Amino acid sequence: MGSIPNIQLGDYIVIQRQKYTKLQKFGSLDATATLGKEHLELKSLLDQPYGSTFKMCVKESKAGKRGAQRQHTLELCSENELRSIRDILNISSSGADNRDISDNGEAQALKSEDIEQMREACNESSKIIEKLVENSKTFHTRTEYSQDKYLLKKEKKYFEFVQIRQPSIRLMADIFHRQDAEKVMGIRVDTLSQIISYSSVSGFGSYLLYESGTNGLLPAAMLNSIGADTQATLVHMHPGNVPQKQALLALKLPLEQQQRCISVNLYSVLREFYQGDKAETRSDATTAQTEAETAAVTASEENDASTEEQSDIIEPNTKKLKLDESLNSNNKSAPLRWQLENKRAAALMNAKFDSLVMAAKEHPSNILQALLPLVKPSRPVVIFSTCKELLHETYMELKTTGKVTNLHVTSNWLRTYQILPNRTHPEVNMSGNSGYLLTGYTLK
Amino acid sequence: MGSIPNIQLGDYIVIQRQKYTKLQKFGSLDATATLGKEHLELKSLLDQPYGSTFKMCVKESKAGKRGAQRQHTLELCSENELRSIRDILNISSSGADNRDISDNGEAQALKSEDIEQMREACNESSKIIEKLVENSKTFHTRTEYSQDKYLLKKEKKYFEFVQIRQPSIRLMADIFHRQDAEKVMGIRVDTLSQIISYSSVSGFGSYLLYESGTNGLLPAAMLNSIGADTQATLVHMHPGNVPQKQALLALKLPLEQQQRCISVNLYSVLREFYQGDKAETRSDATTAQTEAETAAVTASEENDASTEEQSDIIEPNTKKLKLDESLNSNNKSAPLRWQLENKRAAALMNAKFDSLVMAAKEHPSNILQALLPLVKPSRPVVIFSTCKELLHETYMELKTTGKVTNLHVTSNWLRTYQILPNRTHPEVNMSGNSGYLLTGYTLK
Amino acid sequence: MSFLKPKTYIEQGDIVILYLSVNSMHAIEAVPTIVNKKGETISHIFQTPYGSLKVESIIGVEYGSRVELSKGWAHVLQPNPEMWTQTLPHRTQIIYTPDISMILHQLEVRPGAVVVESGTGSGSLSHYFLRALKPTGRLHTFDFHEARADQAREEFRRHGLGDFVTVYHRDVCNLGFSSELDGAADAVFLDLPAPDLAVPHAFKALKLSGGRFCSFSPCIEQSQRCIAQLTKLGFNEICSMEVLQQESVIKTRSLPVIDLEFLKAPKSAEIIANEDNKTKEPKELKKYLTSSNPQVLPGHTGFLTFATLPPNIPKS
Amino acid sequence: MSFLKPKTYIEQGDIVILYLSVNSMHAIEAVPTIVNKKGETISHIFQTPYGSLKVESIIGVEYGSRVELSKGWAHVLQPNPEMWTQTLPHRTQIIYTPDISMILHQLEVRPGAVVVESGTGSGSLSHYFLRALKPTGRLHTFDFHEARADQAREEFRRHGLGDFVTVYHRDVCNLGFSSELDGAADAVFLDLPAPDLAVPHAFKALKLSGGRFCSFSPCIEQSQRCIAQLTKLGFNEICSMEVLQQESVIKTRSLPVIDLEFLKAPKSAEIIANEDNKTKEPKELKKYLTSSNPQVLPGHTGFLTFATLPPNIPKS
Repeated sequence: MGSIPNIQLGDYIVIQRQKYTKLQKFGSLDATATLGKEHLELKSLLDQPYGSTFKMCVKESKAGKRGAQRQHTLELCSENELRSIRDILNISSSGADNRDISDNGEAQALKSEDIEQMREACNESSKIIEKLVENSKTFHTRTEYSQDKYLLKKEKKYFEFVQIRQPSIRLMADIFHRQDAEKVMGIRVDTLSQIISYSSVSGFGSYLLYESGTNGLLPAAMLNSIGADTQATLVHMHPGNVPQKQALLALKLPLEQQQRCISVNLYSVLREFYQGDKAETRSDATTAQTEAETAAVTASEENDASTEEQSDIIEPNTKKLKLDESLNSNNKSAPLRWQLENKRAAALMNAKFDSLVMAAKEHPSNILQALLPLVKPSRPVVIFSTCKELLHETYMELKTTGKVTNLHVTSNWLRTYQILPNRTHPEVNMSGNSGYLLTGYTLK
Repeated sequence: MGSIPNIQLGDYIVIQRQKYTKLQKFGSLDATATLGKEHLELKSLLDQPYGSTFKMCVKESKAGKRGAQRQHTLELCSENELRSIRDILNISSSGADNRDISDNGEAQALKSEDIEQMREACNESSKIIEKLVENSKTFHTRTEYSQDKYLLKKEKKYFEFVQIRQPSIRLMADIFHRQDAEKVMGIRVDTLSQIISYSSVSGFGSYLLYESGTNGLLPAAMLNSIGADTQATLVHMHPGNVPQKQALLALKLPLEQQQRCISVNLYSVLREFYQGDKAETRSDATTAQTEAETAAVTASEENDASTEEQSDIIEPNTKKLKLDESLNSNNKSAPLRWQLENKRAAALMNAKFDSLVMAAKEHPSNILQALLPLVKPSRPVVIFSTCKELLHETYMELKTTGKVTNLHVTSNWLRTYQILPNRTHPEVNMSGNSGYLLTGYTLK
Repeated sequence: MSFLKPKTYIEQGDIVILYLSVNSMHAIEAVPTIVNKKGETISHIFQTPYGSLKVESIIGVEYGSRVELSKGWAHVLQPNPEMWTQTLPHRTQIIYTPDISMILHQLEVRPGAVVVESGTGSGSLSHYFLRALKPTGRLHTFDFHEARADQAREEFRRHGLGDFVTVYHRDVCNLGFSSELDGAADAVFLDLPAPDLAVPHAFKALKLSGGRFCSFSPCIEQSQRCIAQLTKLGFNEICSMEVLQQESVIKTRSLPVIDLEFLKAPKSAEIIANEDNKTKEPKELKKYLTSSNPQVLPGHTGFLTFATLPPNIPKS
Repeated sequence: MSFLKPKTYIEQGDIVILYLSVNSMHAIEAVPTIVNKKGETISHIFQTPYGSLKVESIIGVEYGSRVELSKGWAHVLQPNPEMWTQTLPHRTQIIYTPDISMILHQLEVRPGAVVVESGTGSGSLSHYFLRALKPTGRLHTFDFHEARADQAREEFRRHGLGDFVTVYHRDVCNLGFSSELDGAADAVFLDLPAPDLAVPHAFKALKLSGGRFCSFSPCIEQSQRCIAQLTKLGFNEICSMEVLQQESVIKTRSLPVIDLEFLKAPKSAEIIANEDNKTKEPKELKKYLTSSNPQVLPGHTGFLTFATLPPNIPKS
């Protein structure tokens, strides 16, 4: 923390344009990113510090079905260009209300073709906005509020700067939830933050996570809280073929920290844990197709990430290991990587965990029954579900057994505010679902 | 509307002291009202206009188990006395923050005995507050915010004015919900207001209500919306012995309006409706103990109002009618009042209703099945329940039958705000349950 | 005329709600012909995603009936203020049923009440006021936008509500409500960018016997200034609130339940043989009746500020 | 020492949570004797509604165990910041887990982070910061109230957290954070009556490579002034929010289901005869697993305002 790292090949980067953010892999110098109709060539990012702002410069424009598709290069920005659009335009005269405005669609004197032409000709978006303002018959008679709404609408369309930021849990939680909340099981920022709190995950201890698919966000958030150069470990169980790891990889954590996250298939590791060498003997003795693969293929139905994404998110050193594995697997006696990971996980399972976090698409009850005995007494249990009815049943079951105390089922309201002079109010729309958390502490 | 009526014997009145309000019957000149430890003699209210403020004057003080029980007379207030406590005290100097205050319980130099003595001696509460302020070591070093909290606490204890107001649906909905939400089935003000909207109840039409006990609030609110000197009618079905009518009586509506609310027992009126003369013949033919009474007695288990309250809330003209009835019942052939009401209701049931409102403690499903055929097509159905699980089932049933369209299940957040200079924020506590509404429109 | 009272059959000139689905409702006028842009009188045909409706065919039909469209069907419902707020032509931002219900309740509007409203806007709230106060009360509604006032007046007439309402074109912040209304109102409602400017006029319009006041504002600063003005003029029972309605999304969901017990025992050779074919890990689906919030909820509509003008406050 | 890391057995000097029920948890110090008000050393006995606990008896016991009280039993749990916020001695208003969790997330606190906090208050939030940043980060926490600062410093030491925190007694609004902290912080948190006065000091304390800022304020005007100041100094990503946690009350309820069908048919003489004895209207009870909100919910705790100081903003 402190010094600003430079953007490197292989990094995941966050591209920010106005308030829009996107996670992107900077895989090669030829890589491009797509923002709506704009394609950005990323090569000029190389070795620039994170946090830098770049100007999108039109390189070519192809007619597409729905308007022009534009290719852009990116150019590191000067300080001057960073000043806000409002400063440049210096708008001041506002009408007191909107009484004289009739909304007949003729308020803007510029035709859309004109605007599009301007768009091609001008290299500074602020100029375009200035022209639009000049040509709007109603702009100066509108109230400041409408002016702002108007500017915002225009800015959004024409603003052409992007900032490149280093991925963090905070930025990724926002991006994932906004782009497709289902891919992170609907875990909203407030809920994610509370999972971290209630699970007590920190730089000391051994933690157990079961999740059926959050694009890597949940293991990444826990490993982030475990920290670099600490002793803590995370066993990350998943039902799928390959663990979803995008968020984990995007964090670019030190190798020693990455290795303290042990990702294992739920079925496979439980068999390892219950049956140990027996299981292995059997699997050695029978077909070379391992049970883990069988389990993985079936369970992967649960897995939302597409195959393409999955191949994308395999980290370089994993690839290398895979290669090693396939070499090894010719040499039939050496254990495969997943077997080694299962053994590491089983050792931690035998020593028991300092907390259990579950985010299951399945009914949590049976999974909890299998994992709860692996948790030490006086330790937190945190179960997330989007379906409160399932948590209610699980709550009642736990209450009956008496193995977990201080049981609570909670959800949240997250209300964001617009705070502007004379225009302060809660945002007009709010997210409806935080998901639900069932929390408690194990007893001896 | 317009001229201010005077307080009369037999009226229900709303007594307001600071922000506390209470519904009280002014049944006789000897009537007293109890506010905490204070007993107020009401006789001086007679013939004073509603909205007047009265001073509580200590008449005698009896030692009780938990401090003194005080008897007060009420004295009509002068304009001067009405000025706010803050104006009188004119407090201005505030500390910037609370840094120098240590909360060791010794900030108030006056002992509680002193305060109690003062309370007996002084006849103006503002004097007491003034003394308390003088003797508080920390008061002037506290921030304005704490000062307000302090004053509020003191004011609450010592303020001695009461205002007498005329009961309205708005005031009663507040009182009932605050005092015992269960007695109005947890129907909160926002939900009550929406029941009125969604049911379309107004000065035209014929309305059907089933409720299993809201102290009369729901029929009163509907009859209030039906209005005086209109044509509309309300059939009010209840499962109990006697309908809960307190709120209805408190409104003191004109007789013609009161008579357009026909309160009938659910079982008894349905039998009348289905079987008509047959039922009657039978009941005539068998024992004199009528089936309505049987039904009523059993169903009254649902009825929360105590017997005492019930006798209290029987309106004078009902009592007279009861007398007539008992005279009539000697003369075996004349129908009883409840039989006449059943016949009036059955006639309206045959003509069908312009909307149906239900607020049931029972599962709404079977009751809805019995009442839905009594509603015309293209008319609203509004079902209230505190238990959303019941409404979900009912929703699914209605969706399956296709008899009701535009189905919605809704609930509300009601957030109140403190808006004060530099101290604006939502209130720290909010009511958790609005209850749930299932709404839709009947189809042909 | 379909807003006056409950009615059974569709008459010519009625506004009718054509109900296609929860998200598709349309207010149409039950007239056999309309005049097109070229000034020609043509048959009134209403287009829907389920095909067209010859509007003439619904005249005389019972409300609540199913009507056939060329590629499907719909229901015809009698409009009321709730459906009207969902289908009316928006001339301004409008207020919706949850806020409106609270406004009517807090303003204690009932038949016979005299209500003053500013601005009229799209007439969404006005329709509610009119339902609540007719047939014996009166609504006085003001808008500073002349075209809007004219449109509203015409609309109320066509809806059968003209007898209970007066529509004014007037800038009430500067000019106040007309002096004929001094001391005439039981309740005053403001939806204005600067409600504080109109509070003294509301004060004058309310009856000497007192009355209720409401202001609806999107921003907290408007409420703050409004309350300062109300306090100054002696209003009491001042309180501000928000009402946020949440819909429950109810559905039956099939959710996976997995079994892990079998992992405790070694597989028998038999099972292993089967597994090589296509056995899956044990998993079943169980049905649940579930409810959840929609993805996006209304987070804010406006602050409702209510106040009481006590009786006998001297007005000058 | 029980806050440093997960541990298995209660050692002398540990803070232990005596868990009686959801609404009754107590933090007690596992020491065999205490000094009473008269200065005498006496056996440490803790009184509960279920009888007394001889505290000496729990030393050496495994966390999570059940312990016997003279008239019942309880469980002993290892404390963590969540339990601590529910049991700590309140010296000030405190912030609770839902807000705190959002603060930690938005401030991106993780092991190694350097965090500046003002005021320390009762140390509720400080315990969370310390859990998140130890063992490689550092918390600098400020309070203008000397006794509170001293108490907090002593508490952190006894909790085994002394190595990761510096507690300052200082009025940061007027004096700023000490100059040794210039450019040292990854994140700054303010819970002050006038946060805008401390924003310039937060600006100085944050690293040149940028950092995150949070202010917690009960009133909207504090947030408004804070944001004005943040904007002036070049902070971006400014956003304000509230987090309100709702608990679900889950229980099995028996609800009445009534039958009305029987009313359609005349009673047979037989049934009538029975009824005269004691037959009731048909009614059965059905069990439902229900959830509801508690009667009273937290309606407001405070406004959380977050902002980013971008990298390389010149500091003077």
